[in-house]
Amino acid sequence: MASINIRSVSKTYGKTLAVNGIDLHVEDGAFVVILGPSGCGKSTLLRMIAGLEDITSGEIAVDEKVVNDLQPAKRGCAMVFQNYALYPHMTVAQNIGYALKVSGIARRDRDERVARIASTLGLTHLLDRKPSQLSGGQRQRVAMGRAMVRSPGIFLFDEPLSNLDAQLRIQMRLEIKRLHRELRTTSVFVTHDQVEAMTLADKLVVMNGGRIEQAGSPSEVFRKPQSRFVANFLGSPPMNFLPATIDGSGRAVIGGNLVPWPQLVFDLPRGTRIELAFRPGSAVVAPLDGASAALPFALELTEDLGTEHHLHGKVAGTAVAITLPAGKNIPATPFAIAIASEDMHAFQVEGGQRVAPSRATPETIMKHGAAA
Amino acid sequence: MASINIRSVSKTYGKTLAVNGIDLHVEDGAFVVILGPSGCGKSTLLRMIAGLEDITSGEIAVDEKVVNDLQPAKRGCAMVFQNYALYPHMTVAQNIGYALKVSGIARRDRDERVARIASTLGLTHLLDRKPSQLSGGQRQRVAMGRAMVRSPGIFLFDEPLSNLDAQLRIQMRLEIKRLHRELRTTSVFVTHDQVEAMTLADKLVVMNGGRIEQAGSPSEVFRKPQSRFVANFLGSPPMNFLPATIDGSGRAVIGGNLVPWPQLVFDLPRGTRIELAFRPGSAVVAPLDGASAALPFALELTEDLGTEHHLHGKVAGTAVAITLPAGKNIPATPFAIAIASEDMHAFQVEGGQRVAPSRATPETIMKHGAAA
Amino acid sequence: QMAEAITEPVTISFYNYNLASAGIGREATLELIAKFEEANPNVKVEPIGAPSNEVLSRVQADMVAGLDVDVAQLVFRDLIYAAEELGAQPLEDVAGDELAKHALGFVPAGLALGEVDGKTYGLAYVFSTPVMFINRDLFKQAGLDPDQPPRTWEEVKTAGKAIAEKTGKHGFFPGAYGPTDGTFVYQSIVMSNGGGKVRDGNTLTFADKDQADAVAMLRDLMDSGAHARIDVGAHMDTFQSGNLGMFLYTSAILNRMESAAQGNFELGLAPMPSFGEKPTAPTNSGSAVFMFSQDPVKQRAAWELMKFLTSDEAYTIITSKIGYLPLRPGIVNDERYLKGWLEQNPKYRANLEQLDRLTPNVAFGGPNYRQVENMMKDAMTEAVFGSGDPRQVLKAAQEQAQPLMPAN
Amino acid sequence: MTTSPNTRRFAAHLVMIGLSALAIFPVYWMVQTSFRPESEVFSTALWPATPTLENYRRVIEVMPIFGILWNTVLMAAATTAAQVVTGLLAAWALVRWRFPGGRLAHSLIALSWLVPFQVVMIPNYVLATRLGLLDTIAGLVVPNAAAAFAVLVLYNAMRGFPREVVEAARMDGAGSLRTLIEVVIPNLRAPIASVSILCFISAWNEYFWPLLLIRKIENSVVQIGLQFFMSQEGNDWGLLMAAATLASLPILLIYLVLQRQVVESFMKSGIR
Amino acid sequence: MSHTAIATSMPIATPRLPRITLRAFEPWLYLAPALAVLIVWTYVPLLEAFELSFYQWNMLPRSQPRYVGFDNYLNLLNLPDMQQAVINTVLYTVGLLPLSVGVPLVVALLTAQLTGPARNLYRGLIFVPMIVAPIVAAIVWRWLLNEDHGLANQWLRSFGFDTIGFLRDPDVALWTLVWITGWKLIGFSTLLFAAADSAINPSYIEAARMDGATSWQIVRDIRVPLLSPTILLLSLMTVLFGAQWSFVYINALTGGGPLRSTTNVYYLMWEYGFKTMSAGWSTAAGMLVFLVFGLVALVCLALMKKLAVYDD
Ligand SMILES: Nc1ncnc2c1ncn2[C@@H]1O[C@H](COP(=O)(O)OP(=O)(O)OP(=O)(O)O)[C@@H](O)[C@H]1O
Ligand SMILES: Nc1ncnc2c1ncn2[C@@H]1O[C@H](COP(=O)(O)OP(=O)(O)OP(=O)(O)O)[C@@H](O)[C@H]1O
Ligand SMILES: [Mg+2]
Ligand SMILES: [Mg+2]
Repeated sequence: MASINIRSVSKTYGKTLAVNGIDLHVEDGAFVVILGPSGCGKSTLLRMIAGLEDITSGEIAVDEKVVNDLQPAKRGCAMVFQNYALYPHMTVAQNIGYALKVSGIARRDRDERVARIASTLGLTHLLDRKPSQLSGGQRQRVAMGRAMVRSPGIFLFDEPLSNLDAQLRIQMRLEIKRLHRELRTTSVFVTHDQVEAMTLADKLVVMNGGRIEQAGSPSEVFRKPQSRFVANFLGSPPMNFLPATIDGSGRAVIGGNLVPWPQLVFDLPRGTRIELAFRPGSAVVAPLDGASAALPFALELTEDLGTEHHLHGKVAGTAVAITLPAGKNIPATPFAIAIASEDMHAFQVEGGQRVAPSRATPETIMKHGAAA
Repeated sequence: MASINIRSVSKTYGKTLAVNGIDLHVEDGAFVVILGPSGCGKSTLLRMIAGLEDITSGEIAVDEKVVNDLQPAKRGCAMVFQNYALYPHMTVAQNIGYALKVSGIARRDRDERVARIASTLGLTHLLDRKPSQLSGGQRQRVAMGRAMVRSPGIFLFDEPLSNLDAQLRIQMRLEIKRLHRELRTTSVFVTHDQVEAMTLADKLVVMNGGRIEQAGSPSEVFRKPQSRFVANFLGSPPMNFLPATIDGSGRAVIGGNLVPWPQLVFDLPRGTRIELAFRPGSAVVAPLDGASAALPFALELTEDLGTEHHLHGKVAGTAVAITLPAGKNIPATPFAIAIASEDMHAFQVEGGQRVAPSRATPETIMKHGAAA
Repeated sequence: QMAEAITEPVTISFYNYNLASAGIGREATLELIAKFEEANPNVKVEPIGAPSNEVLSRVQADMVAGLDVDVAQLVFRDLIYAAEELGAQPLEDVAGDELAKHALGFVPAGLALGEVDGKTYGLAYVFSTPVMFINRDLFKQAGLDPDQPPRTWEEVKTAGKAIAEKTGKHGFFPGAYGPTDGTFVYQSIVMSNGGGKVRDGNTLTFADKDQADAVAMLRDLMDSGAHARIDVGAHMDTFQSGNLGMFLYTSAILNRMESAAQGNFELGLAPMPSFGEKPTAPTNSGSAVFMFSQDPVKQRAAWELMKFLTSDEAYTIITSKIGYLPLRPGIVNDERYLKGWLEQNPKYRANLEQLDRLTPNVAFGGPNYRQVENMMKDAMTEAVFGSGDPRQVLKAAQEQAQPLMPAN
Repeated sequence: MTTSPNTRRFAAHLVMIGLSALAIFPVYWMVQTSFRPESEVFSTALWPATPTLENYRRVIEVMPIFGILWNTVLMAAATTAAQVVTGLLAAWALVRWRFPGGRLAHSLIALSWLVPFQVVMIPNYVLATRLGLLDTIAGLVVPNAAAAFAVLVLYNAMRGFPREVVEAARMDGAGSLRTLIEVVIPNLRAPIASVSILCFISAWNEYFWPLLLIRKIENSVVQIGLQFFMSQEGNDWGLLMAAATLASLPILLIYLVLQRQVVESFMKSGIR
Repeated sequence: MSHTAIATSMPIATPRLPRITLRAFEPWLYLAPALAVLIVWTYVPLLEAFELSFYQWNMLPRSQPRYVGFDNYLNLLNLPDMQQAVINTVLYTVGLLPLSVGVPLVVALLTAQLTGPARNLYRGLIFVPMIVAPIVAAIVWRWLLNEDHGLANQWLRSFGFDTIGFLRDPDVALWTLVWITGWKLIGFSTLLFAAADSAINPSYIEAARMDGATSWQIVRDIRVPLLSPTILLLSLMTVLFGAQWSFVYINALTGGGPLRSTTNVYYLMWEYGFKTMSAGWSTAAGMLVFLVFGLVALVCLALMKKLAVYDD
């Protein structure tokens, strides 16, 4: 186990700035997930930690020792690749044992350690197969085994589950979590799947365009996204964004006349354009009675997912999706939706930063009516 | 638009029986989704409908006309492939227009129709690009356009969304649904993603090992799975299965002594082994007070997905996952879970068929205690 | 001046093209070398075989590479180059009187064959002259008398036409064109028409009147149908397969023609045809041996080898086994040497007759001599096979090639 | 347009039978001529009237043909091995690293393909002589120990090899040479086989360089051996064909035995 | 699991500078064998050749090189046959393309629809010419094509046609050589095409079938365009090496004749340059060939990048 310190690390490929001044501390034994859209520099960052890619500027330290110029194998990292990158011509046992063979460990010792790892991962009966004779999940496990065999201080994962089907993905996700619990090896896990990110991370790092957008515990990132990007990126279906404008008293006005959250006051100049955002699951159905706190919802399409319904429609001309638990009946149209003000996020259109409203004085609330 | 009738169709590759006597009726204008695990014969069935694969036995009729020996293009089907199979050397316009060109339609007409399709799909500004210059979603749309251009009676989709990332997937799913709404073209859609299947299907067909396990409306299949396979396959996290044995009075006994649903009586011989199953979302937290209707839950691992929590643990030695809405606090261990008897499914271990319990007489209920 | 005698064992290299192909030429050459080594126990000969069109490059390459080249068998076209550029030793300087003594008994033109500017650089070794091979069966089929083969070009024309018309086979073909030939057949024909040569000093003269007329004559044969129009690279095959009536080519192939004819057709032999009453000028093909050694002892060894190779004994082997002409005509009627063999091979007499009129092959000088020769031969071929005026073609080529000759 | 698949298949068979016949007929002709006695050499019958082994007897008699074949096998095998090894190493350098000068090296290797052999022939001869390689098999191999063709093909094959697998080996601590030998090469069998076959064929058929370098018939290779039956003074057809048959036979036999593997290795090699 | 193994296997960091230089050096170590061979045996001679091409010299130590400027080049370019040779070179290339690209493409596409052993058998047989030594091929073909005793003409005669002077007739000889050259190549190209064809993703063809394309249309619109990288590669090779490939046969069979009809640049260079004893001529010829074909290669490569469709 080891800690990782990433200090102002950048990476350029020719003219492309793939990673742009990242600072990140990974504590000993932590499980850090790096989440971000395709091309945001996740893999590049991971590969710089691994030593597979030169660092253009900045430095990376493992256990406070700068490793910028150290060979990959000397950094005490092991890596699990997206497509597993198993050696196609070697058996499972040889795949797992290769690192040991390279480091000159005697055959007997090697076999023993491979057998131990294989039994941990339930691969014992597959040891003589070639990767091509394995299923996706089995390959994934072999890749894990290969990473584990040298008892590295750091595990690096580059989207290791993205080639698996849904069920296997859940299963392997749990397995990785279980293994981390047991081994407590510092892990950095790259993914663009937010469920994976949420469920695996001790610390979630959201990247975009080579930079870190937000880092924190998964629930913190999920519940308090610091930018529109993070807000939009986490959650499925994604958050709904309603364009709004600040009026003279600091309230957000939607579609010209709707002021659904009169109690929230933004400390922004009049006319500033912001977006109000809420998660599909935060909306509750409300009668369409013109109460200002409810937003009229024009239903267009319903999806039944078995466990819940997704309702797609429009609010003040903007496409909005809401989810309802499977038990509830879909209300007869037309209806409105209401969102608690705690569940409401706001972002500036310009720059996309989160803006926190202050609560209006009680009198104001009285004037406009009580919150749901 | 056309109807499809599949009668006792089988397909063997050498000795592999890929499709094993399938009967299926697809109504005019319906959207049928074929769902199943990898290798179950979905693609093979679809390709037989398309005419890309010979039919070993049985017959396929389109609009009551047997098409077994008809060339693919003569069957009035259009197909969207998993990797889109866009012709890499043609522009978007040429890709879409190729079918028209082949059928000898004059250039002017062709261009016009291509332009129309392109505008429907929002591809107008991309018409001169090559597929390699398109993003995943754009490629998907071009593939759709290519399928639409001949106004076929039937659309066939072979996992058309599986190469897209999560957000794009949702978006394209909605687009396909919208298009189907507009065009009402009979569609057969193959996938192994159950969310896609649930949300798109008018009729959901679950396949396994070359056979149809169950066909029906999505909610019917989801809520009343006819076999353990279907039950396990639909839903994420998947259903939980608790091994149980029938006791002398037809009740299911779990772990030797738990009888959580005393009011359900199975018409099965004593000692029959069954599995009781429930969805993770159907469980509610109950105090661990020894009431027979609640199952003691040994929590092992919690996953916070933001919108909900997944709790993984053990019930009577069997791994079980339950989901709790994000709002609820995770109870302090130890606790129990309770599942309403309506949410409970039962399957025979032997063969995996669904078994329906009869409700016990009121006296019996009295004797054992009330249901939750 | 070379050493007087060889007292220590010495090894000399001998570049030879007869060694480069299987068969009698190689066997006879190896026999000669063995006999020489037997007679000169202190001299060891290291034979190096290279095909005849490669042997000069090999010699040059080895010189560039710093290897010792002692004796080399080179074709006559390379004579001047060998003397002027490669540094062949003038034998008069090296061997002094011994040369003249050794030359006694040579055919009159013998030493002259290897002379450049009055000095002997190459000692004529194996050589032959053009003779006319005759397919007697075709003659008979065409109603001609094979015992009266054509003696003049006029007669060749008549006979050739007769064969072509009556038998549907080909009449006459000279091995004067194409990739496998030197220019000696061509030069023979040209010089037979009044003695004009292809060059005069460093001035090219192959387009002069007599010379051009000779070529025009061939063209006339061609136009009349007497001259075959065949693949010039396969003329020997055509004759061997019995499809050609008259074939003018080196006597060195006599052996091969004989064995090919066996069981297929009857082979005849005649001297090369003449222009009317003008005497023919049979030109030598084949090679001379050159000495390149610098070291006096090696020079002596080389000289001994060269002497041996051109001795009575050697020519007996060379003529009877390989079929080349004997440079020493005396041995022909000598019981100890060739008399017996000639009685068994009377055909060979046609070849011997030409020895008296032997005319040296004309080589070109200067660094670009090969290019000049190429141009000349291409022009001649085009003059015969092409459709343009032969004289014009030759003239144009001569003008093109002249600048490549050394300045006078 | 309306031809059924069966008619088309039939037509394909017809065309292919014709082309195959055209492809092998000259080889057949060579072989059958080698069985003709001299008097029959120019007959156009499809099979000799009186087949004889005389030509073979003579070839073996006048030339150490088996020694020569052995030399050729040795030379071709060594050349192939050298070209494949240098090719693998160079290709690996170009695939594994991006480094200043890499593109230059790549172009230098590719361009060398265009240098006519005749330009470098004499300097090479001089050098070979200085190095004592004259008249040796080694002399035939050394100057041909690297071939642009081999490097380029192997480069392309390696580029198609998943980068992650190579990186996995790096993570496992394998050095670059070890990675090449233990990870990359075992997975490049098909392209290596294809390249080897082509290198072997071209080495086997090499003519100009041995012609210059080899002096003694015992040290010779088959292509030069063939020259032995050709001269200004006519060709010995029967012997030549017998020798040519003997010269082609080993490689032809190897090919016939391995034909399927050869074809397959090409199909899998990704030489495209 | 113990972590001591890792801890102990982590070495003390070695000083920074030497490691960097060593690493920068590493690829060169791998390139060294190939580059050394090529530099020693190709490029050094080539540079020497470049210098020599401005001299008149026969390389013998006893004679002095004489500087002649561009004379050697001019002499070569002014050769009487140069124009013909250039035209012929183009003809060879044009003539070879159908054999090195066209026929193999057709054969590969035809055999693709055959299955089982027949396909491999055909592909195998058609490869045989590739392994026949060029000199043997030349001899046997000369024989088969001879007007008097050749089988081809005998067959022509027996079917009542006129004989053809395959190597004798100036109008035909070049095409005969083209055929012999191409005959050796068909099998190789066929294998390459077959390999490329089998690598085409079948879903393109299925998509075209769904679009209603006939098999001919699929060939024309889908398979051939997708084979364009191979087509272009083989065309490039033909353009660059066609002259060299045919050289052996010109040299062995016609010597550029009849009437210069079969000479090409490469042969002409050989005839007047390499074969002669003058280092100036031969090196100038070599430089000319190298430079001209080098330029052609660059142009072709640029063209290829533009035209080829890569499916990735
Ligand atoms: N070898 C390279 N050469 C040039 N650019 C590169 C290279 N590798 C990555 N890039 C660029 O760097 C940026 C970041 O790439 P990176 O692979 O780190 O993204 P990622 O976040 O891992 O994406 P994905 O989710 O698709 O794997 C991208 O714009 C990419 O195009
Ligand atoms: N061309 C073929 N030759 C032999 N077997 C085949 C072929 N195509 C499919 N199969 C076999 O037929 C069975 C069904 O394959 P099919 O492609 O229909 O599965 P699928 O349900 O589409 O799977 P996936 O979700 O992986 O696409 C599999 O066992 C497969 O191995
Ligand atoms: Mg990545
Ligand atoms: Mg499929």
